[in-house]
Amino acid sequence: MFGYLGKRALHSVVSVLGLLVLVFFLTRLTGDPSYLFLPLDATPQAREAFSALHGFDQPLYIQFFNYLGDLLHLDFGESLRQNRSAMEVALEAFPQTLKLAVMAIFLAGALALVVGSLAAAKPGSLFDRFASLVSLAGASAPDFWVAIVGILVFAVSLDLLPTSGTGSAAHWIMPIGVLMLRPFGLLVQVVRGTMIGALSSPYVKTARAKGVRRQKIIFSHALRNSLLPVITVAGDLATSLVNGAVVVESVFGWPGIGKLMIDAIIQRDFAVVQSTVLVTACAIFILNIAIDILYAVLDPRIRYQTS
Amino acid sequence: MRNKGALSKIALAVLLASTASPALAQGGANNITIVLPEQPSNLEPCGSILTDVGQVLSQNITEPLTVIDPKDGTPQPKLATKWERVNDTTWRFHLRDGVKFQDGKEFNAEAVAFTLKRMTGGAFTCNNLAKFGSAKLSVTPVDKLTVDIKTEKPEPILPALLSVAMMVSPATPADKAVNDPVGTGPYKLNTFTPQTVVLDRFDGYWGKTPDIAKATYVWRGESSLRAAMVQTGEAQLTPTIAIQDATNPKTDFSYLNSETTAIRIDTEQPPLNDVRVRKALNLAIDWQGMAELFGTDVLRASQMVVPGINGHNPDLKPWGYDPDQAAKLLAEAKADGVPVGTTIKLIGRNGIYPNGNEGLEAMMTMWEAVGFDIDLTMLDVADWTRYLQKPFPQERGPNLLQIMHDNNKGDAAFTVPIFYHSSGQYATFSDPKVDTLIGEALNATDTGRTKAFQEIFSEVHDRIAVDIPMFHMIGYTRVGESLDWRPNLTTNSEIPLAEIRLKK
Amino acid sequence: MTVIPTDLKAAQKPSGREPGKARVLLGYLVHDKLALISAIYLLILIFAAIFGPMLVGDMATKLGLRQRNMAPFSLEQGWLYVLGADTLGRSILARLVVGAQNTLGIAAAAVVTSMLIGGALGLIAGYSNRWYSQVILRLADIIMSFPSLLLALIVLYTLGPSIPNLIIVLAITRIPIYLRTTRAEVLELRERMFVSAAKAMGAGSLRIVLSHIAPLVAPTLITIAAIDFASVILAESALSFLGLGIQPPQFTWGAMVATGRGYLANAWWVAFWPGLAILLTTLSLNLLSSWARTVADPQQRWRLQTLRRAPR
Amino acid sequence: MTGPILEVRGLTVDFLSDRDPVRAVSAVDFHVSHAETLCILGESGSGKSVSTSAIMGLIDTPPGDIVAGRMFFEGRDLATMTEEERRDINGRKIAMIFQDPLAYLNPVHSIGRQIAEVFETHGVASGADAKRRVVDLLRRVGIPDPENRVDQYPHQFSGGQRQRVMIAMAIALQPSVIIADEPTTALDVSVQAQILDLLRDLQAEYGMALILITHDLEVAASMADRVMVMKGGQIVEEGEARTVFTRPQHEYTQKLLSALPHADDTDRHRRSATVAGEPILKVENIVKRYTMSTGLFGAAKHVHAVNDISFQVNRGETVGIVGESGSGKSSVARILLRLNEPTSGRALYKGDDIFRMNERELLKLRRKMQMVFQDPYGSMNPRMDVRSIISEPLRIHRDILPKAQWNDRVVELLELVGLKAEHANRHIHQFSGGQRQRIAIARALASDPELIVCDEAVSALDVSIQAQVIDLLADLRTRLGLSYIFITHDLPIVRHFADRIIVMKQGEIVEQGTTQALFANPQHSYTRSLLNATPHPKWETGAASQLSVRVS
Repeated sequence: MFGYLGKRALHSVVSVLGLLVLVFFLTRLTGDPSYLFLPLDATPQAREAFSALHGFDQPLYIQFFNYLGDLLHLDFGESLRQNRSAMEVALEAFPQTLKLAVMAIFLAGALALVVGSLAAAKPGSLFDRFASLVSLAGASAPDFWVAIVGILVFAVSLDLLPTSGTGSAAHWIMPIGVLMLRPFGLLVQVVRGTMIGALSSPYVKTARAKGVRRQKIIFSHALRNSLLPVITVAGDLATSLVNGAVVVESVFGWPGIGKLMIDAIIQRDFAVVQSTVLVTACAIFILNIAIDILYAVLDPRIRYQTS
Repeated sequence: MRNKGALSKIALAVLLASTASPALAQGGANNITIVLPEQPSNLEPCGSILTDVGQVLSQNITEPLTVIDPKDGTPQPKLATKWERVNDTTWRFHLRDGVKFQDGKEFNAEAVAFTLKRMTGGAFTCNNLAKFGSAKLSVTPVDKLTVDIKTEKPEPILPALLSVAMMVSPATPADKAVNDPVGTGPYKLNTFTPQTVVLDRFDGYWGKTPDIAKATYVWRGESSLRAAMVQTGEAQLTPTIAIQDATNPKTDFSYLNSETTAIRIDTEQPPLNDVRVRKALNLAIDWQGMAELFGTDVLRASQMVVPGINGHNPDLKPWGYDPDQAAKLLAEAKADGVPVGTTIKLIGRNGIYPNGNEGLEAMMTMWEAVGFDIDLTMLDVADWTRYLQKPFPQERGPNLLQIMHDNNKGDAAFTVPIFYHSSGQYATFSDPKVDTLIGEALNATDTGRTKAFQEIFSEVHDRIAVDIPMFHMIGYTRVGESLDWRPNLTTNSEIPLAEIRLKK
Repeated sequence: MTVIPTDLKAAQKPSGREPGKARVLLGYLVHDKLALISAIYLLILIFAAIFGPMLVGDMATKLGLRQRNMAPFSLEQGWLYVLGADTLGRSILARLVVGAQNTLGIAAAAVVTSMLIGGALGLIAGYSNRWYSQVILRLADIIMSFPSLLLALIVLYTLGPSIPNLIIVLAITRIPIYLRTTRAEVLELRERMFVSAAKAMGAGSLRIVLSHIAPLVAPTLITIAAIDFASVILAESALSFLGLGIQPPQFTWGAMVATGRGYLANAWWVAFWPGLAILLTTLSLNLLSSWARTVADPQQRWRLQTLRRAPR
Repeated sequence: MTGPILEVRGLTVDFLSDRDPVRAVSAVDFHVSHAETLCILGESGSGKSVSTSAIMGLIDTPPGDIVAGRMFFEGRDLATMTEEERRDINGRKIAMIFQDPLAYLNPVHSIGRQIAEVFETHGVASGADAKRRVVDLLRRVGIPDPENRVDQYPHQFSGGQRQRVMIAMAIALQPSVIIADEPTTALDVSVQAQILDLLRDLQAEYGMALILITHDLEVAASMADRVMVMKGGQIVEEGEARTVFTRPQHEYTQKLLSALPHADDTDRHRRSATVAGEPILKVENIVKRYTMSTGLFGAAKHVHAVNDISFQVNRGETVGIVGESGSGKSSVARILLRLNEPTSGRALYKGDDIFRMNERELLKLRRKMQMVFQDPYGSMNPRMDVRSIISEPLRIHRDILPKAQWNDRVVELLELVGLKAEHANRHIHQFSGGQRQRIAIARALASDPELIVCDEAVSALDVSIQAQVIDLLADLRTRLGLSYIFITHDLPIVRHFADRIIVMKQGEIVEQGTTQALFANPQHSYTRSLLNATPHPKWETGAASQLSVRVS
C-alpha cells in the first residue's frame, strides 16, 4: 500500500511540474501585461521600461529558466499588482477558500448521505421524488444567479443575514449555502444510486436473514459500503469546488484564492497565477492522496492487499 | 477521524469569529464603511491616478501640491500655497508651512524633491508619470519652503500636472513600490488586508479636523450588492452603482463623472475615409433611445471633454438622429464609388462602462438599419488596447472602436494631442491644419488657450467628423442617510473623507 | 442459483409477441411522470433550437429602447412580450427561443468533442501499457488539477472568445472525466473473457478495442454525457459571468442570465427566465438520465412497469 | 419426532413485470422435521431457492408477489406474524447459508463483527462476551487460529473457510432450521466434502433440521433423508432419498440420474475410436512465474503458476487436464494460446515454436488452434448478434472465405452444432447456457481448426446439458478429425471423453497416463483423493452401490 502511495506521490510531483510548465507558457501567450498595468495613455517608452523592469523583454525560454532558477530558491516571483511576494498573496488567500470549501463539501456530503439514504430506503416514494427534485434543482441553477437572489431575499428583503463579507458566523451561511448546492445535488443522486444497489446486494440479504433491523441494515451495512463511491465523487467535486469558489468569492467579497486567481489572470499578474495554480494543484493532489488513504481505511480489501 | 477533527476545528473557528467579529462592527457613529467596486491593487501613491488606488489614497493619506477645481479646471493650492512662472521652463512653488507627514517627518522642499525624484527614478513603475507625457522634471529646493521645478520644454500647465504628484514621506523606500504609504493627509493607514483597508484620523493633520474618525473600505464586484449594503446599513457609501440600482432618490445621487464615451473611427480605412460615411455613422443613431440605456441624466456629447474642462466648446452642437439623411449620405458616397458595403468591424471592450455591451449591440442594429454591414467583436482589455494605440494591427481593416476617455485634470491638453494630433497615440488620421492648431494651443495660456482648443473641437467635429462622440457619462453613488456628502466630477478618482460630514 | 434477475431474464426470452423496443421504452417513460415531462420539455427545446430562429429570429434582435425592461405577463406589445422585455427592450421569449440554438449547440458540441477525445484517449490509456498511456494519464491529472474556469480563461485569452474557441475550452475541461471513466471500464473489460476469446481468434488490438471494448463503454459515456451537458451549460454561463463567455451579438441563456443579473433587484425577469430555462434543461437531463439508469438496471426496472398480478 | 418444524403449503410465488407474471414456484408443499435433512434438487431456473427465500422474508414485494400459500413455523402461520416477530425468527430460529460467501459476507466488516451481529441483534450477548462466543464458534467450524482470524475480513479467507464462517454465523444461536442454498457449488470437490461433513456433524450435534438446496445429485444423495426434485417451479417428485435415487418415478428425475457422467460404465463412444495419429503439439518444460510484491517493502516473492510442464497432443486425440482451482491448468491453456507469455519453455506446433512466432505466424496459428471458454456468456460480446460472433474469425482471417459466403458458412456451422439458421439474428442473452456453449463451439470451428482447447467448457452447465455438449464435442471430433485439450476440475466428466489424462496440482503435473490406466490404478495420492472426494450416498454403507457414484 505504501508502495502505491509512493507511486501516487511521484505521479503528483510529475503532474505539478508539468502544470507549472504549462501555466508558465500559457499565461505568457495571453498578452502583454504592460497594457494592463500602465494607464492607457502611457508612452511606448514607458511600456518598454516596464517590460525591461520585469524581464518580459527577454525571450520566453530565458524567462522560463529564470523562473525555474528562482523556484529552486523558493522564490515564486513578485506580484506585479500587489507589490509583494506572489506566494505570500496566494497563501494568504488559500485558507479562506479552504475553510469555505471544506465546510461546503462536508455539509453537502453529510446532508446528502442522510437525504440520499432516506430516499433510497423507499425509491419512488414521495420523499424520494421530492428530495431528487429539490436537490437537482439546486444543482441546476447558475450559482451566481442563486447567490444574488439569495442576497436580495435573505439580506435585503428579509434582513436575516448580512449581505456579504467575512466576520461572524452569519457571514458563512450564504457562501456555504451557494457553494454546496451543486455538490449536494449531485451527491444525493450518487448516494441514492449506490444505496439502492447496496440495499439489494447479497450481504444485505445475509443481514436480513440474520434478523438485523432495517435501520441498522441501511446505516451499518449498505451505507458503509456506499461510502466508497460517494467519497470518490465527493473528491472529484471538491476539486471542482474551486470553480464555484470563484463565483461565490466574487459575489460575496470573500478574499479567497478562487477570486484571486481569476483576477490575477484577468490582470496578467503572471507570478500570482503561477503561485495560485501551484497552491491549488498541491492541495488537490494532497486531497487525492488523502482520499486514497481514506479508501484504505474504509475498505479492508484495499488495506490488506497481500497479493 | 481526521474529518471529524477538521470539522470541529472549523466550527470552533466560526464560533470564535462570531464572538469577536470586528470587521463590520460599527464602533461609533463617526466610523464609516465605504464599499468600492474593486479591491485596490496596492496602495502605492505613485499609482493614485488609478481609480482603485486613488479612491482610497488621494486627499486622504496623501496630498499633492495642487488640486484641480472641478468647476473650472483650474489648479488650487493644497500643499503649495502659491506658485509663479519664473521663466518659460521654470515654475516656483511656495510650500505650506507647519505640515507634517504621518510618520512625524517634516514636509518641506526636500520632501518635494524626494517625491518627484522617486516618481521619475524608474526603479519601479510609476503610473502617475504617464500624465506628464514626456516632460522631464528637475527640482531645485530654493529654501526650506520654496522649490523651483524646471522642465525641458515650456510647460504652461505644470501646476495642474502636479495635482497627480502625491507627496510622500522621505522615509519611503525610493527604489520600490510600497503598500504602506505615508503622506500628509488627514488620515493614516491602519491596516491593509485582502478583506479591508482601514484608515484612522491623523491627529497631526495641518488642516481642519474631519468628522469621520475611522473609515473602513471593503469591495464588492456586484453593483446591486453594493447598493444593498448601503441600504441595509452595512456600509455608508458606495461611489459607483449601476443606473438600474439608483432607485432611491434620498440616497442615490448622480454626477457627471468626467468620462466621455465615443466610437473612434479608423479614418484611414475605406469606406471610413469618406467624410459622408462618417457623418452617416453619427446620424444613424437614435441618441435619445441610447440615452435610456445610460440614464436619462447623461449629457449628449459633441466632444471628448466635459463642460468645465478648459477648452470645452459649449457652442458645438452634437449630431442628431436622422436615419434618412444618413441613408442619403451613404447612397451619395456609394454613387461616388466608396465601398460602403464593406464589412466594418465594431470593436468593443468588455466591461468598459455599465451597459457598454448593450449599447454596442443597439448601435450595431441601428447602423445595419441604414445600410452598414457591421461585425461586432468584444475584446478583452489587452487585445482591445492593441487597436486603441499605435502601432495599430496591420490587417485590421475598417473598424470602429468603442472608447471612453476620462479627463478630470482640468485642461483639454490631456485630451486633444493624443486623439487628434497626427503623432497622437490614438489618432487614426493626420490633418496638417489640426496639427498646427494643436501646436499653437499647447503653448498658449489663458483665454487664448481656451479658444484654441475650442476651435480644434469644432474643426474635428463639424468638418472632419473624425469620431462619434456619444455621451458625457453619469455616475451614480449611494450615500447612507447618516452622511452629508455629494459626489462630483472628481469622485471617480478620489473620495476625500475629510469632506464627508455627519448629519446631526 | 436461482437469483431473481435470471428468472426475469428468462421471462424476456423471445416469445413471439415481444413489443418493439421503442414501445417498451415509451411505456417506461409514461410510467415515470417526471421523466416524461422532462422528455417533452427537451423535445420542445430541440424543436425550438432547430426551427426557432426561422419562426421568431428577427424579434430576438429587434430593439425597443423605449420598452426596456418591460414587465412580463402583459400582452400589450403582443404575445412575444409575454415574458417581458430585456435591457434593450427585446422580447425575452424570442431570445429564449433563439438562444436555445447556441446554448444547446455549444453544449452539445463541447460534450461530444470531449466524449470522443476523452473516450479515445481512455481506450488507449486503458488498453495499452506503453509509455504514452502514462503521458495521457499525467495530462489528465494536470487538467484535473487545473481549476477549469482558470484554464478556460487562459485559453480564451490566448485564442480569443469565439464560439469555436468556447467549445474547445469547455471540451478540454471535461475530457478527463471521460478519459478516466473509459480507462476504468477498459481496465475491467480487457480482462473479460470475450476479449481473450477475440485474442485467441487472432484479433488485433485495434479490432478488439474498436469492435469489442468501445461499444461496451459507450453507454456509460453517454449517460455521463447527459449529465455533463448540464454542467457545460452552467460552465458556459459562469464564463459569461466573468465576461468571457459568448460575445454579443451572439447570445446564450447563460449570457442572458449574466447580463440580466445586474437587474435582479429591479427587473427580475431579465435574468429569471433564462435562468429558469437553464434550470429546467439541466434538471430534465438529470431526471432523464436517472430514469435511464433505472431502465438499464434489471433489478430496478420493474419500478417503471405496470405490474400485472396473477388472478387469485 | 413430533410433527414438522417448518411446513410450507401451496406456496405460489410470481415475479411481476409488465408482461404476464413469471411463476417462480407453483403450489409447492414441503415440510421438514427436527434433525431431518430435506434436499431440494433442481437445475438452474427450477425455482428451488424461491420457496426458502419466501420463508426468510427475503423476497421483495414487488417485484415479487406471493400469490398463494401458507408457511408455518412451529405451527404458527408466518403470515399472521408482525414484522418484528418474523425478524426475530430469522437468525435465531431459522438461519441461512448462501452459495457465494464472498458476495454474501459484507466486505467492509470483519467476520467477527458479522458473526457477533447475530448475538447482538437478538440480544443474546454483546461486547467481549459476544467476541468470545464468536471465537468458540470459529473454532467449532474448523477455522484455525480463531483468536487472530476473528478480526480479519472476508477477502482474507479461502473459499472453503468463508463458507465455514457462513456456517458459524448460521449456527450461532443453534437455530431449529438451517437452510443451505447451494453451499458447496463454488468449491473444489475436496473442500466440498469437508463442508458437507461439517454440516452433517453440526446437524448431529444440535439436532437441527436442514434444508439443502442443490443442483448436484451426488451432494443431495450424500446428505438427504428426503429429496424433493423441482423443475420449472413445480415439484416433480418427492420422497425418501434412497427411493428417489434408486427408483426414480418421474421422467425428469430419471433423465437427471442418467446424465451423471459416471452413471454407467459402458463406453458411450465418446473416446476416440481410432488410434491417435502423429503428434501435432509438443509442450516442453513450460514455466510461468509471477513476481509478487508482498507490500510494505517486503522482498518480491516468486510464485510458480506453471512449473515445468511437458506433454504432447496427437492428431485426433483428446488430452484431459484435470486439477482443482489454483492448479495452473487454465494458465497452461492461456499460455498455449499466447494469451499469457510463459517464463520459459517451448511449445512446438507441428514443429514450430509457438512462443517464438511473430505476429504473422501467430495469426496463422490461431486459425488452426482455437479455444472454448468456461463461461459462454462471458466469452462472447453481448452487443453482437450470433451471426457476427460466429463470423468474427472469418473477418479476422480474411483469406478463409470470400465475404459473400460468410452467411452460408454461419448457417452451416449453426447446424453443425445443432442449432437453427434463424438463430443467427438473435443476441446471446436470448439463449440458454447449453445453446450459448454450442454457439461458442461453432465460433471455434469457423476457421477450420485442428486443435481446440476447452477450458472448463462444460463446468458452468447443468448436468443434463453437460452430457449433451460433451456428446457434441465427441461427435465433431470424429467428423472433423479434431484434437482437444480438455481442461476441467471434474475428473468423472473426462472419463469417457479423454484419451489421456494429465492431473495437475500447484502448477505441476502429478500424474499422467491413459484414461483407463489412470482410473483403474491411480498412482498419485492426489489423484486418488480427487477420485474419492466424490460424495457417497448417505444410505450407503459399503462400497457397493446401485448408483455407482464411487469409483475405485
